[in-house]
Amino acid sequence: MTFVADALSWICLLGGGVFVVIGAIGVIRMPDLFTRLHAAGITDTMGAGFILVGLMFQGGMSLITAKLILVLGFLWFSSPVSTYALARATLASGQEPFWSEDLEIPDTARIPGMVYPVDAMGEADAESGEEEE
Amino acid sequence: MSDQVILRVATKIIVPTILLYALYVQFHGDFGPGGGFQAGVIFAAGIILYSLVFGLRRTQKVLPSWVARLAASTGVLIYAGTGVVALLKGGKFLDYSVLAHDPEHGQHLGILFVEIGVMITVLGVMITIFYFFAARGREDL
Amino acid sequence: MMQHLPALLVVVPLMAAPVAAILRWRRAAWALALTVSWAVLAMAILLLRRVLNEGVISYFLGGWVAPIGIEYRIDVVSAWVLLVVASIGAVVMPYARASVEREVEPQRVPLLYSALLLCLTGLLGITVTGDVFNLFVFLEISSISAYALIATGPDRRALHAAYKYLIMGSIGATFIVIGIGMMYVMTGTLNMADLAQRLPEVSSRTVSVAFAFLTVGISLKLALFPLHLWLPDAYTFAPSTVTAFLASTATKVAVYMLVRFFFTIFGPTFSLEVMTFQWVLLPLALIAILWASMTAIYQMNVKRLLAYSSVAQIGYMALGISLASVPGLTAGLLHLFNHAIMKAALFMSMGAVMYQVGSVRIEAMRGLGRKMPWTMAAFVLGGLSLIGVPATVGFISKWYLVLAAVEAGLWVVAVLVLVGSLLAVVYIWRVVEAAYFQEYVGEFEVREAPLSLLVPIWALVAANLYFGLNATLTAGIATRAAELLLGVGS
Amino acid sequence: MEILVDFALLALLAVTAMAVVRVTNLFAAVMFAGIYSFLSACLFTVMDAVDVAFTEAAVGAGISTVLMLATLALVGSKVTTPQFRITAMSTKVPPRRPIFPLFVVLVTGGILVYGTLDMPPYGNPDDPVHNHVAPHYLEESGHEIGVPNVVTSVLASYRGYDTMGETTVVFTAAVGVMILLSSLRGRDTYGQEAWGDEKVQDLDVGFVDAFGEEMDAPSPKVGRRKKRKRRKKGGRG
Amino acid sequence: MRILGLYNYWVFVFLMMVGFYILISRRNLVKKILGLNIFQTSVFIFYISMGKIIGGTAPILVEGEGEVVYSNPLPSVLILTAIVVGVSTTAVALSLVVRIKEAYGTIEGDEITAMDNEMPPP
Repeated sequence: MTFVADALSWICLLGGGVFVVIGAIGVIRMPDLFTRLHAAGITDTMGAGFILVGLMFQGGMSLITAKLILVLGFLWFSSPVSTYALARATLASGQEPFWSEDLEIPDTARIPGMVYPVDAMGEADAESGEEEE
Repeated sequence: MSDQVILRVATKIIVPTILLYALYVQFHGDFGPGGGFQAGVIFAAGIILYSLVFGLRRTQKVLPSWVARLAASTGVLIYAGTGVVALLKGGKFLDYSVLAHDPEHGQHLGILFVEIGVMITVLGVMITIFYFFAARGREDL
Repeated sequence: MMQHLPALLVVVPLMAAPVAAILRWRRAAWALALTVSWAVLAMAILLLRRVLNEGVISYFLGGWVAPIGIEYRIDVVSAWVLLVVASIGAVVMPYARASVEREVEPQRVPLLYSALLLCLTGLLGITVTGDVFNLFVFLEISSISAYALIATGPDRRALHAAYKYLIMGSIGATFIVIGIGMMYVMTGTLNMADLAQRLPEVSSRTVSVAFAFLTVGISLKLALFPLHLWLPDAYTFAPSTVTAFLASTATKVAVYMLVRFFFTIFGPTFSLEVMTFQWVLLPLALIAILWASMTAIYQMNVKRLLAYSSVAQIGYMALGISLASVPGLTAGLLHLFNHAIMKAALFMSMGAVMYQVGSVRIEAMRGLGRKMPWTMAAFVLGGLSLIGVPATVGFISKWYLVLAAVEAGLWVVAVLVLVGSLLAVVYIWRVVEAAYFQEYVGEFEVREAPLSLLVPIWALVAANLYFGLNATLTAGIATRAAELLLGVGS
Repeated sequence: MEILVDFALLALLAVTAMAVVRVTNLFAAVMFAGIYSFLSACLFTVMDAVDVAFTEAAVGAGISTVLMLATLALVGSKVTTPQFRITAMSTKVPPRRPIFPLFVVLVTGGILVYGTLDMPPYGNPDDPVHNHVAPHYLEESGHEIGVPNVVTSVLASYRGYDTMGETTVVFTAAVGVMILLSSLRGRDTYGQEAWGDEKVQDLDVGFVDAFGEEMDAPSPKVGRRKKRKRRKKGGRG
Repeated sequence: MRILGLYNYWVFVFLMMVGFYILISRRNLVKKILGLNIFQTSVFIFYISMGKIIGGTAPILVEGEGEVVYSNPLPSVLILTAIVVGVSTTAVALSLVVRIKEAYGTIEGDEITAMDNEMPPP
């Protein structure tokens, strides 16, 4: 039983590690902030999630596991919210997603009173939105 | 930023959790890591989060600036007051052993009061400092 | 209650500070600060009497015996410095009300009194404590409140001066922490007496480095010659009350720290024979005296002039310490008291000029000798003391200093001390010349400063003259303190 | 195993510190400083100082960073190297090579390394640090104080006076910030007359409302408005 | 072996000096404060490393588990205090920076010095 738990725990830990590395590579390789956020999201949810589950196997049925579950819940709750806030702040600061010619911002997601350069952009100068930062 | 539904709902759920956690840290300090200082900082962080999302004006309705200032002063007075009480009861300054019938119980009581004093000061100070920084940039607040 | 005096001395101003901070009414905050500062003075006098009669007082905070807990340890040296700090605090507070109302924005005034009380707390705490880390904590209380106090000055340059002081002071504090850490890693204790006992056994390169870091850190706080750069700006742009208070207490307490670390903790043998610090301190002190006095001559702002003169006077104290003999150390400790009362009187009379005229530039002094006779007379008497004219306290400390130098066979040093006095004549004369030998040219009618400013100034001037004529009390205590530090006699 | 974690953290710390030196954008520098604090908190955990780790994570990476960001929101986070400056004053400032600071740092670092040569090796239980005062705390606090966390019992009882000093330092910081930021906004008092008497008199509102709103709001506008409102209610006390 | 036991300290010295270098070489006021923070944090790491015993655990007493080696609690206590002192200094320094920005319009130390020198003396 302990062997199984240990094996499972190590699989989870290593899997979590792999996800963290993938996230890190993504953050470096992706072209702009929004795609990077997408890559970074995987470290928060999958990476940290797997690592915490792996640690729960190590902890067994104890108070530690209960605390880890709380941590996991808190992480899954707060990290998407912070990602969302970050993306929105970036959008509000005037930075646009990479492939802006395909983007249509739905009315519900618009910040009232803000001017979106995408709206003004015609087909001709849509290419100019494609800039590395 | 208060028109953002996701942030608002998330904050409403997270802030009470943070405040509860601060109290847990405060009273669990005897058995694990934690104590008045950390608890005060976490409590202040909760309030700061609330004011980042809902704005300073609404936060100050919940926790007015003068309350924070008063808290900052009160905490120091509680701490030093514990010492003075010990002194009046015949011990040295901050000697908690004389606070209760047996020394160990007295020490527990003393540490409890002292940690509460630290927490109140720290949360008051951190919130005050944040209020002053945040209000500096605004003309309307 | 008597046995709890060491703790109460620090705790009373500490508890008054938060109360002053929440008071709305400026006068109430002032009244509180005044009461507390006088109570502190009374306690300091009682403590000094007790120390003189009974010897070292030891107080274990929290009832934990040192080195397990924190100890308050008051010997003659700390009681002496305690008296200096407490008496300056007691004189500055009544002066503060009028001066602060003129120079500081009204909504900040209660906070300013709170910060003054905190600064007082910190300085007293440094002086009485027998634990090196506790010393650091109280050092930071006094420093942080001093930064804020300096920044309340009316000129915008006060902000920059406070920032520079903050950076220098924090470097100093961090160096002190490193030094304390290295002492701790070698001995495992933080108690001063315990350290003094255990350090000789582990004397090594680490202890030498700890000594070096502590010296540099304290010198930054002390504004010893090459590290004094923050001082002139800070003292020039701070409100007059704050300048008077800090100039006559903060650097004095830093001198006390230096003495405490050199002689009590590391011990004269280590400091003098292993580290030979006197050959570093002596040239620096001499350069400080000569260079700062000469710079003072070229200043057009009297507060700045006095600030440079402070750097020079710190040089005198450092010189006395570096001679490391009983007369030398006596001179240093005596000058600590004497300089405090004369510099406070000088800065406070400049504060009175600021109150009535609104400027302390030398041009603004023109004709003030007749317009503000009492203020300027106090300034002249303080200045004479700074020069070291007989019948003032300045003479007494210079006398001991020259004696000590001659005794050590350092004739050059004795001559240079006298040269420093001559330079002081020049810079004081510039102010006197403007005040008494030129006509008042301003447009406004200038009156004498109000009594609430004059009485504290003249109290200090009277002390100046009294202890200049009758030095048996002060010199006696200073000699006892010096003997205690060097471990000879009594 | 532990030593590997140690190495990794130390390397990350060094890299982060160098990043703070190199980065020119203040916002990025603040973020790196926050990361530095967080990494050092991890290192504290490895070194068994959990309380310190907790505090460092909450303070260094939390509150400090928040305050820094609040400051940057007020002062801007533009590039700091002289050649990119745009203010009129920059032409008057001669460029300076950081030779002297480098020299000071090298000397200080050299002295420190020299000082470590005689220090007892890391983590050895025979060091004097572990054998003089600390054993008393570990052995006696169980029955003298009865709190399992020795750090808490030392902090709050054995060295409780230090902690009182610490609380006072925090309070001092609040007083300092209030003094500095309660001044009226943007007022450059240089060249102005000292405060006139009538202004001083005006703010002498009664003793009873000791915690009025006027002091809460650092900006002058609200204060005046609220005060008027209170006067209307007749609540001057 | 003796030298190997000290490598930790040297890394801490390096970190301290990086912070110290930022503190004294940069002219941006906020950057200086960041340097001060890094300097102080490195000193804290140095302190904590003094209290560590290899193979020890955190000093939280456990009932009845035989012989447990605890690391030294005293450096932790000292550093808890020092961290608080550090954040207090930072807060005051930052509020000074805010005021300086309002009064001078810049936060570059050398520009402020130049402006100071241009102003008529007080």
